[in-house]
Order: sequence, then structure tokens, then C-alpha cells
Amino acid sequence: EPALIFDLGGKFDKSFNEAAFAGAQRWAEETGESFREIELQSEAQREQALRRFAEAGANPIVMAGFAFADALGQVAADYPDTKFVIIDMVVDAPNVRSVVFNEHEGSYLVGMLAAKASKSGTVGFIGGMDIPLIRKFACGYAEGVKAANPDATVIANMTGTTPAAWNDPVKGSELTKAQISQGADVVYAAAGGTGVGVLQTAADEGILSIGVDSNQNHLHPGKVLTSMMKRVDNAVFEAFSDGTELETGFSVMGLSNGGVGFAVDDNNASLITEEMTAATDDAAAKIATGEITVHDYMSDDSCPALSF
Amino acid sequence: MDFLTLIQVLDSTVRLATPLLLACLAGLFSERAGIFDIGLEGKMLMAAFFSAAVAATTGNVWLGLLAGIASSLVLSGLHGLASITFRGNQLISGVAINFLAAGMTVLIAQDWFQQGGRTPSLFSGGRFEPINLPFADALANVPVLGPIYSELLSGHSVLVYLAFLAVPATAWVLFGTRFGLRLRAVGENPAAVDTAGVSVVGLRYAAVMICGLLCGIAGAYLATALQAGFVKDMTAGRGFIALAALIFAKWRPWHALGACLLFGLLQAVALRFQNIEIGTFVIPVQMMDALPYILTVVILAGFVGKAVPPKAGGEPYVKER
Amino acid sequence: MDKMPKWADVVLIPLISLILAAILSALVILGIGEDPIAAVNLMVSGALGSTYGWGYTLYYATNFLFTGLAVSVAFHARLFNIGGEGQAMLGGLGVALVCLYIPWPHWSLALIFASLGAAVFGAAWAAIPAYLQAKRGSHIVITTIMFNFIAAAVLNYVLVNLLRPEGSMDPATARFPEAVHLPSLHEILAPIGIEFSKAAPANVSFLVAVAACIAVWLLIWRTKLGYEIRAYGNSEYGALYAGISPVKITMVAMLISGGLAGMMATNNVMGEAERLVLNSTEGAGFIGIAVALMGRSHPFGVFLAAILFGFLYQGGAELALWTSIPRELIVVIQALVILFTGALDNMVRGPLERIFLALRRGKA
Amino acid sequence: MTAPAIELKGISKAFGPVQANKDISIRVAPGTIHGIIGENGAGKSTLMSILYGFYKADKGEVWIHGKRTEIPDSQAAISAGIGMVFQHFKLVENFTVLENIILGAEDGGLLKPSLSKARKSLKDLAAEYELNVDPDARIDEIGVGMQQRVEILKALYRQADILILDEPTGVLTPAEADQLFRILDRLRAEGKTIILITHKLREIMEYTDTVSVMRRGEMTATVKTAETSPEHLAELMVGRKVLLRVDKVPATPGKPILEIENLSVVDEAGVARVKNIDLTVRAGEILGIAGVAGNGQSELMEVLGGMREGQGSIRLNGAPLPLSGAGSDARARRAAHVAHVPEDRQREGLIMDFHAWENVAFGYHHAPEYQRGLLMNNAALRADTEAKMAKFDVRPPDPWLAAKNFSGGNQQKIVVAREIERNPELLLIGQPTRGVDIGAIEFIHKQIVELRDQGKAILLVSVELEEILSLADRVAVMFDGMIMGERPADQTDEKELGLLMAGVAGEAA
Ligand SMILES: Nc1ncnc2c1ncn2[C@@H]1O[C@H](COP(=O)(O)OP(=O)(O)OP(=O)(O)O)[C@@H](O)[C@H]1O
Ligand SMILES: Nc1ncnc2c1ncn2[C@@H]1O[C@H](COP(=O)(O)OP(=O)(O)OP(=O)(O)O)[C@@H](O)[C@H]1O
Ligand SMILES: [Mg+2]
Ligand SMILES: [Mg+2]
Repeated sequence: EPALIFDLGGKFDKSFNEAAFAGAQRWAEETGESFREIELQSEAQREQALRRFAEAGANPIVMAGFAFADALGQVAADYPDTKFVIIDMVVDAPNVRSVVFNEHEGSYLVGMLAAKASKSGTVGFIGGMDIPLIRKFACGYAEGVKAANPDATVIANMTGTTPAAWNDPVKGSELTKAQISQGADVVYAAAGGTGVGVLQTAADEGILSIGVDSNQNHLHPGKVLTSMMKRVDNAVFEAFSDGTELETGFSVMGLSNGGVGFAVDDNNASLITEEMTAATDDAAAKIATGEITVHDYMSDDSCPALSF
Repeated sequence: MDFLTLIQVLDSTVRLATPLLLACLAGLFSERAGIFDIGLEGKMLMAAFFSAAVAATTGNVWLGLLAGIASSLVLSGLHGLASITFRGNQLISGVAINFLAAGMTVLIAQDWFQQGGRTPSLFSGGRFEPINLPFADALANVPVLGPIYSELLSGHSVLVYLAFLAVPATAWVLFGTRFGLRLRAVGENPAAVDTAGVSVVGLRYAAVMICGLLCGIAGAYLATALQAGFVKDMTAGRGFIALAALIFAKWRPWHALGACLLFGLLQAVALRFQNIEIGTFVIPVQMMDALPYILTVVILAGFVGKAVPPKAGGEPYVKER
Repeated sequence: MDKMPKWADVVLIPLISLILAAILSALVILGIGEDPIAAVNLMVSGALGSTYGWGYTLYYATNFLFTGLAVSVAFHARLFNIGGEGQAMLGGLGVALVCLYIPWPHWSLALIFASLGAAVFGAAWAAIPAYLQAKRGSHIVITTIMFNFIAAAVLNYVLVNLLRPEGSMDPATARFPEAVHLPSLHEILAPIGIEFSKAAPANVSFLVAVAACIAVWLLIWRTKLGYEIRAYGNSEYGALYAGISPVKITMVAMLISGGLAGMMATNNVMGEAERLVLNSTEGAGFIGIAVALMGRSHPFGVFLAAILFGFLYQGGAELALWTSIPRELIVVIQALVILFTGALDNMVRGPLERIFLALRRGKA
Repeated sequence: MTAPAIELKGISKAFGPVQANKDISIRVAPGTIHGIIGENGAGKSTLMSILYGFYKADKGEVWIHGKRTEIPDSQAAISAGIGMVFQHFKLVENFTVLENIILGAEDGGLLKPSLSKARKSLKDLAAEYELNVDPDARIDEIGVGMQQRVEILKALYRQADILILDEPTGVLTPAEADQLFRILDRLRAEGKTIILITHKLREIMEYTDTVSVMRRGEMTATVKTAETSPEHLAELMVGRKVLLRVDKVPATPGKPILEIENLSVVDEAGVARVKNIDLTVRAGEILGIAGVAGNGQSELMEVLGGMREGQGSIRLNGAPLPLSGAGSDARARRAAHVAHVPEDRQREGLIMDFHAWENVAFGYHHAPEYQRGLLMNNAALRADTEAKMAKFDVRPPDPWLAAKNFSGGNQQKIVVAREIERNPELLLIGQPTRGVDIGAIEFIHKQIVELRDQGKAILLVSVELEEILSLADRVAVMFDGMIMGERPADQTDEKELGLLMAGVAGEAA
């Protein structure tokens, strides 16, 4: 029986954890089997959950979130027969598969879309908290914007510094309004539950928004430009499908293998022009071949396109 | 900062200050009657959930508002039971209510909607829409006054206007009516009220219930006017800020308005000007995040001085031990 | 003069209150369509049924002991320190700096200085609100609330920009060196032949916390300083009459309080995570308020309350692990426990007093 | 015969295990003043609080003017025409006089009309009974005498025809007390019925028609005042013979112990409270400071005791004591052997929630004999407490009892024991017997005189002229922060002092 461990945000965060849950759910539906899951409440439970599941014979054990790296590093060796999958971080151990996503690439593409959809030439980014992962999103996004429109302005804001920053839609709304007043007419939210407020306000105020992680286009049909998809669901689905035979090692989910991308569906089809599609297709292809390299904030803790 | 930006910041101030103001006045009634309430946060949260849940299921925001108020009143009743009837510790009761609301909202939301502790998004009818004051559009182009009227004063939901009206109303109730006189007296010296032949218990329950009512409106405002649905923990500490504002205001209604507007303004400014560069030095975003709190401390230390709470506050009224 | 024997007050009332809270919790569990008996079994066996469970229960309890003691000490001086959270965060910073930048030959030395670092940082964070209260009369409740937010911002900045190892995703410091690893209860108990779970995070700082309990007890009830703190807390005028300086007591009580809250970091940062992560305190500062209030600001009461909350945390984790009950249920149970044992205790006391009075009359 | 205005039948009341009232019956005829006396804790206040609906009796009946009346709360008592002035006033301190008077007796939902109506009737009442008060003054800005008028006005405003006064003169000056009794006389003349609780037998003898004596929760006797004597009443109260005057030999003053020169005190609000006063207290004498409350005596005591700062100079045995900054706090004063029995024992002199033994260390918690290494030597402290309790006959002699659970007299004994037993050079003692029963008064006075006879200096502040005159060797009168005059106690009288207290300067001091 495989197991899935959600990060502190909880499994229904409408983005990252929920995507992981969706993957597991899909696997369960397709195979008719069941899996174990737990939503963490505290830091100390990371190691605890890993050990408990491993001892109970769960295999493989998938954990969603970079914060597990440290705990997994401690635990993996104690359970050599159990396979672990960690998402968003690399842990070097023989029985661990590390799945990382090129969020900057996906963000780059939605950045291009944002720049093209923007009439004002000013686009916004709202992150949950000022942490490296969110900067990675923001940096890729800013590069994409600049690639599509070198004159465009990117306003990047962070919601806060306490855990409440991920669950404060009211603040998300106000940031959105502030960005609108500064001229932004497309905003990209990478802020968990706070993003709900961003998308809502964007819809209320008649500008476009961009969702994150899961496909959030349906939240406000016709008003969400697109969603930067981070196919955590696929990563989980694959891990569960591979089962105990799962291959360990390093796995990068990028544009080239469909690990990141953006969502187009009935809800936003009318917003994405052919020109946009063409441009992003082209960029995607070039990124895949390496012709364009999107700067990864994590590679050197800096961002040429945006200052923090 | 140009004029339009100023208007926008002030507009944002109004929105951010409204829930604080309602909660602050709520606390004012309760604490003026001698019942300390650190459960404002919980009551707001509970009301936010129930207003959104009922608005989502019925499609009627007014029913939502009522449900929000009712749920907040239930928690107030609990606080009253603990701190008035059973003369328990008011701080503990408040803490318990905060926990209770944080847990129950998600638990019930999950049970009802299976959306991970959220309510479905509210569509029109289920939300309080902005009200455009008469001639707002026509006057928008008048210099200076136009934007002030059409941007700043117009275009808020009815609950915002209600909240601001609640300030003179509170001042009038407290200082202009018999009820207010007794309420203030019971917070200062319940024995005086008791020996004057007025029920201490009755007065205190009334105060606590008004507190619940206002917290209910505050919560409903968050979930059905500012937002379009409930997200867990969406009050995000506003109840505590409201409490701080209350102390800041020294338990006075007009001062409460000032304090809440100040807190709202500080937050609005911090949100609007997140990336300030001074020469080559970029003020870190964390600094801007913390700015409202730092300034609060500075103002408190520099100008406000000592705040003396209602004398009988926090102490249960015990005649016989 | 008392209406009831002391044991009834100290044991019977909390017990009945707990039972009432349990009954209500069971109803809530029933309400969301789960089996309360099974849930309770799971919680009890998961938290208390094995050394593993105890290991986690005691780990959480250690956090709550420090923050609970912190709130209590300030409370004795009638200062409501809501800033335990921020002080504990800063304490974490103190521990991290001590552990990362000084090569320690042995953990025991490291622990002593890390405790010191944690206490100094925590106390420093309490010092400003304390000073403002003492000198300017700025209400300590507001200032400590504000300082929690400011602490979060400071920590966020420090972790993201200063202490994070280059290229790391995690807004966290590097792992502390092996030399400062604190022995877990397993490592402590093994030499004396007691088998304690290897996996559980409870560590030697639990003993530090127990020592802190005793120290606080001695401080408050056996020293002149404690006497002055209590006197000041009971009567400001009285303090003046007795030559007790309000400024001094406010400062000292808050510094001790902040120091204790900061020392929590020896458990969660040094003992468990062995690095400083962003949200390492996880609300333990606020739980500390509940713990102190429930424990009636007495170290022994704080000890029991901390264990109770540790039990709820760990039992709740087990519940989340093996059932589909949402984790918020635990929050509700905590709320009910706080409510019944802390705020509604007179509901039980009243009838009980009447029973005891009747019994006494009957005998007399 | 007309029905009694008040008749209580078989009233019993227990507070938990304490039986405060046991099967009490009493009749009070209309148009009379009925006194109630008894030791601290005898149950007087409880009985009257039951009549006023503040407490509920466990058993018993209340009859008002011959009608059985249920009094479940104070509202019912007010309706039945009962008004009560409590021992500890029940006023809202930050309200105005007017607001306090209408509280609970407003005429409608809005304040304004009620206030203006009350303002008018207040004027009438004031004129009728000479009860002048400023209706717009805040309670915390007026003196206790004024506050008491407000309480009486509250009752009259509610048209009470039965008025209960619980120790009304404890805080009044003689002049104020005289005026109070004039008012009571007039009320009686109007046919109102008055119940007066007091510890002062003189008041009973002078003003009451009948008197009841309570002892340990029981009503032990009711007699016509004309048919009894103070000695007899005292004996009924305490159960033994009591010495009703201070027994002392003339003082033999020695060298100056305390020398005050040009001392001034300005309070937090910037008001000058003590104005350039000079005083000397010698070894072996008691200097009494008389004065109407609020004329700077409290501030004087507080400066001397190290509780507030002042300007000027004070010397103890020739050595200067700092008046501000380091070394001017109460701890330093104690180190200099200045003991201080504060005026307000409950607010300052005791920590009400502390055990008796903890209170015995209060202020002396640094004393070496209470230390054991780094810790306090609690065992020694408890032993010391037991000794002091035995010597001062504190009841119950239980070191573990919290201060709040002692009666006022016994609380005072604990404070006095703590301060006197330190064998100070100088004893500052304020209102030593306020609200204390005659048994305890006798005892406390004796202790003070004994200390004097050991050659110590004593500075006594009291608003009781009687107490000052009988206890002090020399009397200084304070008015508006200044010393109006000094007299040897045996060469002056209440009349002269009364004039000085009113600010009428006498011949050169
Ligand atoms: N509210 C109360 N709760 C519990 N016990 C009380 C209360 N009030 C009074 N008592 C107890 O009842 C007894 C009678 O008290 P009461 O106040 O009636 O005495 P008293 O005769 O008025 O004394 P005093 O002369 O000091 O005013 C005392 O022993 C006291 O301990
Ligand atoms: N609420 C109360 N609970 C318990 N005991 C009380 C209470 N109120 C008064 N007492 C007790 O009743 C007795 C008499 O109290 P009372 O209020 O008459 O004042 P007192 O002790 O005479 O003080 P003072 O003489 O200073 O006025 C004391 O033993 C006091 O401790
Ligand atoms: Mg009395
Ligand atoms: Mg008395």
C-alpha cells in the first residue's frame, strides 16, 4: 500500500498539496486500490510520519514538499527496503527518488502570456511568503514577461512572514488592488489560500489572473488567464503506479517532459489567442532544446529580471 | 505619492479597517462591561464560516449574515456562561473559543462541502456588493472632491457603512442612554450596580451579546463582502489586532475608530509600497511587512501613554465566596 | 475554613472537567460520523501506549513546559506576556548561532551555551515591551502581540537572506554539526537498561524543562525575588509600600519570561530539527498561554497541563495517521479541554462544594 | 402599638462553613435610630446586607411595616423603601455624583432627561437636609465625606424611609460626623427609621434610641440606650471588661529623632499636597497629626515612608534621609529603622491573597533572619508569625490563613505587630484603628504606648480627634498641606483643634 504525506498547508490547499492528492486519487480510482495519507500538524511529525508509514509497511512513501528533505535524509537509511519519493527537493540516498520541477520554466511561459495579455504593460506577481521557492516562481515569471515585452513592468509582492500569509485571502485581495492601482492588469498568484483572494479580486475588478500548481481556471471562468501547472499529480501518480519497483534517483519534471506547463481549457480558451499559443509553443520548444535557458533562482540565489 | 495613490491607499485603509473596527467595537462593549474578550478572533472566524456557508447554500447573503451573527452569538453565550454565570477565567474562556472556532469551522466545512475546509465560492446574490453612492460616477471627474467621493466614500459594501455608523451609535448608546450608563458602571464597579437594584448578570450578558453581534458582522464582512467564501483561518489574527486597537483607543468609541483607521492605514501603506528602494539599497519586504507593527509600538510608546482598563475588567463578580 | 478538602480541588475537579470535555469531544466525533471509542483508543495507545508515543508526547510537552512557564512567571507579576511565540522564535536564532558558529567539543557544553544563547535572545526580545511597559506604561499585551509579528519578519529575513545555505530550497539554516546533537531519551536511558524508542524526538532538554519547572517553583515561592514578583502582581500600591520597585520587577519578570520562552528552542531547534526552520515554534507560544492558565501559573500545574497538551498533540497525530479524521478535530478537543478545565471549572466546583458541605454537616 | 418598621425573624446565613448569622430576630420601631454593635466579624454587615437584598438569607423572614416582604435582590429592598450606605461605598469612581445618584433609578431610556430631573431634585434634597455636593464632580475627585453624602443622597433620591448605615463615621472628621448625625436626627424627626452600625460607643450612647449587640453571628441582647452604659455594652460585645480610654503616663521626650524641615510634596497631577512644613518628633513621644482627610497627611506619611518623592530635608537621628532618587524608597527607610503602618491596610499594608506568614515578612523580606542562603527561610518566618500572632492575639492564630480572610481588626493587628515588633526608631502610623472593634482598639493603643515608653518616636495620623487627643502627647493640625498649629495634647480640646482643622489659624504655635 503506498502512502502520501502532505505538507503543513494541508491537502486541500487548492494548489500544491491538492495536486498531489489529485494524483493519488486518480491512481486509486484507476487501480481500485487504496493508499494511506496524512496531513501534518507540526514539523516534528515529518520524521514521525515517515517512520510510522515505513514501519507499517507502506511502500512507496511519497512526500509533497521540500521541507521533508532533512527528515528523509535521516530516515531513508533506516528503511532500505522502502522506497521514498520526495517532491521539490533532492535527497541523495539509494532508496529515494527525488522529483524536482522546473517551476521557473512554467512560470516563464505564463509570464509570456501575461505580458501578451496585458494592455497596460504592467503585470503583477503575488507570492505567499518570501522564500526561495516563491522567488523561483517570480523570477521565471519575470523573465517570461520581459521576453515577451522587454518594456513591461513586473510588480512582485509577498503576502507576509507568518504562516497566516498562506491563508489570508483578504490581504491577497488588497495586494491585488494595490497592484491594479499601480497599473497591473494581469496578476500571477503563487500564494496558496491567499491566492483565492487574488483570483477573486482580479475577477471582481475585471482584470486577469493566473493560477498556480493546479488548474484553477474554473474558479472564475473567463477571468483566469491560465494556470501554471506543476504536475505534482503526475509525479504522485507515477510513483504510485511504479509501486515497490519504483526507480530511484533524480527526476526533473520540466517543460520537456510535461512536468510543468500551463492550462488551457474551456474556461480560458477565449483568452488565449493564436499568437500567444504560437509564441509560447516556440519558447517551450526552445527551452526544451536548451536554446533558451530560463534562469533558475535556486542555482545562484539571484534573479537578473527582478530584484527582491 | 500622488493624489490618486493617496485615495487608493485610503480606500484600502477603509476596507482593511472595517473588520478591525467592528471587532474593536465588539470588544469595547464587552470590556466596558467588565468582561475581557480575547475570543474576538474566534467569533469572527466562526461568523465568517457560517455566513459564507449559508450564503453559499441559500444564495442569499442576508441569510448568510444572520447565520454568521447567530453563530457568533452562540460563542458569546458560551463566553458568558463561562465568565458570567460560572465566574470562570475570562482569558481562558477566550482562548478556548479561539481554538474552538479554528477547529469547528474546518471540521464542519469539510463535513458539509468536502472542499477541504472551504466553502464554495459565492456568486452574486451570495455576496455583499459594493454600493455606489448617488452621482458617484457623475462626480468622478470633479477635481479633488470627485475622487474622494466616488473612489473613497462610494463603492463599499453596506457593511462598511454600517461599521462606520456603529461608531456614533456606540458612543451614543454608551454615553447617552440608561443602558450605556449601567453598562459602563458594571465594568467599573459591579457592586454599585447590584446595590442600585440592577442585575449585574443581565447587563453583562447583554454586553457580551452585543459583542457577539458585532463580531458576527465583522466575520460576515470578511467572508461575504471582502471575499467570496470562507477559507480556513481567514481572520489571520485580525481579532488580536482589534484587541490591540481597543487598548490603544483606551476603550473609547471614537478613539477606536482612529486606532482602527491607523492600523488599516499602516497595513495599506505596507501593502502598497512593498518594494521601496533608497538609492541602491532595497528595503527588504520583511521590513515593510513588519512596519505596521513597529510603528504601532512606536506610536504607543511615544504618544499614547498608559491605558487604564475598566476597573472591574477581567474579574468575575463574586459576592459570596 | 475551606469548603472542600484540597485533594478534591486539585484532583477531583480537573478530572471531572476532563471527563466532561471527553464526552463532548466524543459527541463531536460522532457528529462527523466517526467512532469515538476507537478514536480515543487510538489516541491513548498512540500517545501513551509505547515509549515511542511517550517520546513524542514528552517532546511536545517540553515545548509547552518552557512557554507555559514563561507565561506563568510574567503572570505572577500580573504581566500578560502574549509574546512567547516571538521570544521562542528569537530563542531559536540564538541556538542556531551558538550551534553553527562555535565548534563545540561536546554536546553538554553546547547545550549549556545554547540554552544561554536562547535565553538571552528570548529575553532580549521581551526586553523592549518590558521597558516600554515599565517606563512608558505601554500596554504589554499590545506590544508583545506586535513583537510576535516583528519576530516572524526578522526570522524570515534572516533565514532567507543570511543563514540559508546557498542553493537550498528551504528557508532554514544548515544542519547543526554532529557534535551538538543532543542525546535523545533513548540514548539517555539505554545505559541504565531502559529500552526507550529510538525514533522519538524527546531529548535531554525535557530534563532541562523539568529542571526549569523546579527552578521556577523555587524562584517564585522560595526566593525574595519571587516574593517581590508575587507581591507586585497582587498589589502595585503594596509593592510601593514595601519598597519593591515596579520598574525592576516588570523588567526582571519579563526578562525571565522571555528567557524561558526562548529556551524552548533547545528542544525543537537543537534537540529535534537540529537546524532552524522558518516556522519552528508552530504556535507553542500561544499554547503556552493556555498551559499556564490551566496550570494556574504553578509549575506543577503547568507540568501537568503541558503533558496533557503533549498527549493531545501526539494522540492527534496518531489519529491523523491512521484515520481520515481531519486534523482540526484535535484543535476542537483542545478547545473543549481548555474550556472545561480552565474556564468552566466552577460549573463542577459548585455542586461538588455543596456535596462536601452536606457531608461535613452530616458528620458534624 | 404601630407595627415595627422592620422585623427580622429567624435569619440565618452561612458563607460556606462560616455561620455569619444564626437565627437572628430583631424589631425596629418606626421613627427611631437603632444601633447595632459587635466585634469585627460578628455578622452585622451580613445581617444588614440581607435586609438590603445584597445577600440572600438561608432561612428567616423579613417584615416591613407589618407586611411580610420577600427581598430577593436590592431592587426589592429599594421598592420596600430601604436604603443602605455600605461600609465600603458602592460608587462608580469615574462617574459624576449625578450619574451615581441616578444609576438604577433613571426615568427612561435616555440619560439627558434623567440627569436634568435628578439635578433638580438633588438641589431640593440638598437644601432640605444640608447635603451640599457638586453634582458634576467626579467621585474619585471628592473626599470620603462627600462620597458618603452621595450615598445618603442616593438613598433619599430613591425615597427610602428606612436607612441603614454601616460604620458611617469610620472615615469622617468630627465635624462631618456631627453633621451626619444632625441629618440623621432630622430624618428621624420626619419619621424615617435608621439602623446604625458602629464601633463607637459614644455614637451609640448619644444618638440611638435602642441598641442591639451581636456576638459571633448571634444577637445577644437588645436594650434601650437610655438604660445602659458604654461599659456594659462593651462587656456584652467582647465578653469581658474593656478599658475604654488609653491608659498612659505622661511622656518624657528625649532627643529629636525625626526632624522635618521645609518639606514639600507635589503629586502626580502637579498639585502641591504638602507645603514647606517643619516638624520634629522626639524620642519617647507621640506626635499626633490631626486634620480633615485629604489635607496632605497621607502624602506626608508616604514621603516619610518612602512611597513617594518630596523636596526639603528630613533627618533621622541627625542623619539625612534622601527624599528622591536612590535610597529614598521604602526599603531604604526600613533599613533606617523607620516602620510604617499605612492608612489603608488592605491596599498597601497587606497583600490580601498572601498567607498571614507571608504578610509578616512584607517589606522586611530582606531581613537576614528570614533568609537561608539564596532562599527565604519560610519555616523561620512561620515560627515568627506564630509568635507575633500569639503576642497580638490575632484570631484565628493560623499563619496559613490568607490576609483577606481575617476580619479588619485582626488584619490591623497583623500589620501593627509586623511594624512594632521590629523595634523601630520611628513609627509612622496612620488611622491605626479605623473600622476596628473596641477590643482590638484597646489592644493596639496599648502597643503604641508601650513603644513610646521604650523611648521610640511615633508619628500618628488620625482623623479621629478622640483618638488623637487620648493617644498623642503633642498634636499638630494639618490644613491644606500646611501645619496650622501645634499644641500639647493636654492643653487643647476638640473645639480648638476643630477650628484649626477648618483652616482658622490660632495664636502662634
Ligand atoms: N461575602 C462573604 N463571603 C464569605 N464570608 C463572608 C462574607 N462576608 C462576611 N463573611 C463572613 O461572615 C462573618 C460575618 O461578617 P460581617 O462582615 O457580617 O461582620 P461584621 O460584624 O460586619 O464585622 P465588621 O465589624 O468587621 O464590619 C465573618 O466571619 C466573615 O468571615
Ligand atoms: N467577599 C468576601 N469573602 C470572604 N470573606 C469576606 C468577604 N467580604 C468580607 N469578608 C470577611 O468578612 C469579615 C468582615 O469584613 P467586612 O467587609 O465587614 O470588613 P472588615 O473586615 O471589617 O474590614 P474593615 O474593618 O477594614 O472595614 C472579614 O473577615 C472579611 O475577611
Ligand atoms: Mg461590617
Ligand atoms: Mg469592619
